[in-house]
Amino acid sequence: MIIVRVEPGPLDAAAELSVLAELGGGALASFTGIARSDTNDHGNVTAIELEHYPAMTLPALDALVQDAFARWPLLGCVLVHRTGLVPVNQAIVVVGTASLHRAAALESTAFLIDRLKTGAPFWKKEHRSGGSAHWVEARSSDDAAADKWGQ
Amino acid sequence: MIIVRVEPGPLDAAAELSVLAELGGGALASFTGIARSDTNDHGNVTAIELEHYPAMTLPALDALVQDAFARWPLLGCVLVHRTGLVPVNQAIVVVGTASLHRAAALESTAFLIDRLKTGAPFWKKEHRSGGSAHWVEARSSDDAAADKWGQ
Amino acid sequence: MHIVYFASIREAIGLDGEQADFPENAATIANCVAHLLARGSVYQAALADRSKLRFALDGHMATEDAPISGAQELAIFPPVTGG
Amino acid sequence: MHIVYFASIREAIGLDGEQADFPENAATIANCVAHLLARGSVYQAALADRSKLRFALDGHMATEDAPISGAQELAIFPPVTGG
Repeated sequence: MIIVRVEPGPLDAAAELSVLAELGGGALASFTGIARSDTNDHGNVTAIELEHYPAMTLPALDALVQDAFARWPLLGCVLVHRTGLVPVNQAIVVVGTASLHRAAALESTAFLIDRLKTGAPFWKKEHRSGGSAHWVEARSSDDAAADKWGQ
Repeated sequence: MIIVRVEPGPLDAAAELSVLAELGGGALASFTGIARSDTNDHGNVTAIELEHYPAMTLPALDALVQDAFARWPLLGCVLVHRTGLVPVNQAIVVVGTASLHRAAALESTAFLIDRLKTGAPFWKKEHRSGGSAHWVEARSSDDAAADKWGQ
Repeated sequence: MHIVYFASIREAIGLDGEQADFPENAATIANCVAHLLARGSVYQAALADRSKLRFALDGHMATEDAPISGAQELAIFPPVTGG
Repeated sequence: MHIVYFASIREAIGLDGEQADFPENAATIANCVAHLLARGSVYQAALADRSKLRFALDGHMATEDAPISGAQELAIFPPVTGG
């Protein structure tokens, strides 16, 4: 069971992940990334805008999931990424896997989010309470996290 | 926010984890262990019975959570373990953490379930469709997974 | 000292727990186990595989060589299998 | 060849995408970028920091030295920041 989707509206993490519980696997792992409200000189973050490359996004996410299935014995995978304007405290991305083995579920979930961060065509723009908006800079720590999984 | 509980009744993983979404962290990770129905010469597993050591269980789980907070910058943790008879396809354990950082959430979740498997006083007995019941044997792979986190 | 048993060891001994008064020279968990083995075949069968015995003193995991000094409760059980 | 821009590069160039007919000797992504830079200050500003340019050919991530042979669409964008 593979669910890969781009979601323009609100994302209910628990509902997205619920399908994984019915696959007969003993181990479910998940990661949810949430738009958070940190503060700097430009004010609080009020929303994160997600731009993406529609012609590439689903193929890129699907390739990540296929790679995870090739590396671990998985029974299912859910990978849903929000697009457009995401108010703070709402989910941006939900990743989950089901397996007979807990290490497979935990590791594949970490793999998918690490690789998504550097390999899927999404770009974040922070909207601040002062009215300004700023593109989020990529972090070298994300490259390091993605690289640790090898080829 | 720390929730550590032993639950004699059905365990709703999504409901248990929902509190983690409201802590202002950008990263939530979780693991859910489910009673699964494998088959051998004694028939299908119909339920897993969880025995525990009441005087020790909560202190042991709480010590694991404190250890996780000492190792990673966490905003919250949920650790709920079922006791008694768990029919197949129901959750046995739910672990979740919230952090500003995804590596902290993912690693602490893996740490907690790895250490729980070898350090918390629970014992599983499989009930089979043939009417027999068998204590589950500990696995050396669980010791190895717990040991990889060091002291 | 109070002794409690769990899982397969509880079933093999046929008791959830019992009061045991070990002599003063029973200084470690291993000494206590030796006294239990001296009680006969039920204990000998239940505690036969020493590599599969685990212990806790007053709710803290302990190894066979741990001193029991002052502990109120000794727990004897097989390797845990929760999660 | 169709070119598409995303995020800060899209905003700096002021276009979502455009049709570009590069000469036959523009064999790699780097050659195409050189032709875009030759168009003047808007492109030079948008594409100034080469270390922060990323590319895709027909929806697959590619590096600057990749041959464009036959590709329909070149995408130019900053490092991705999803998830």
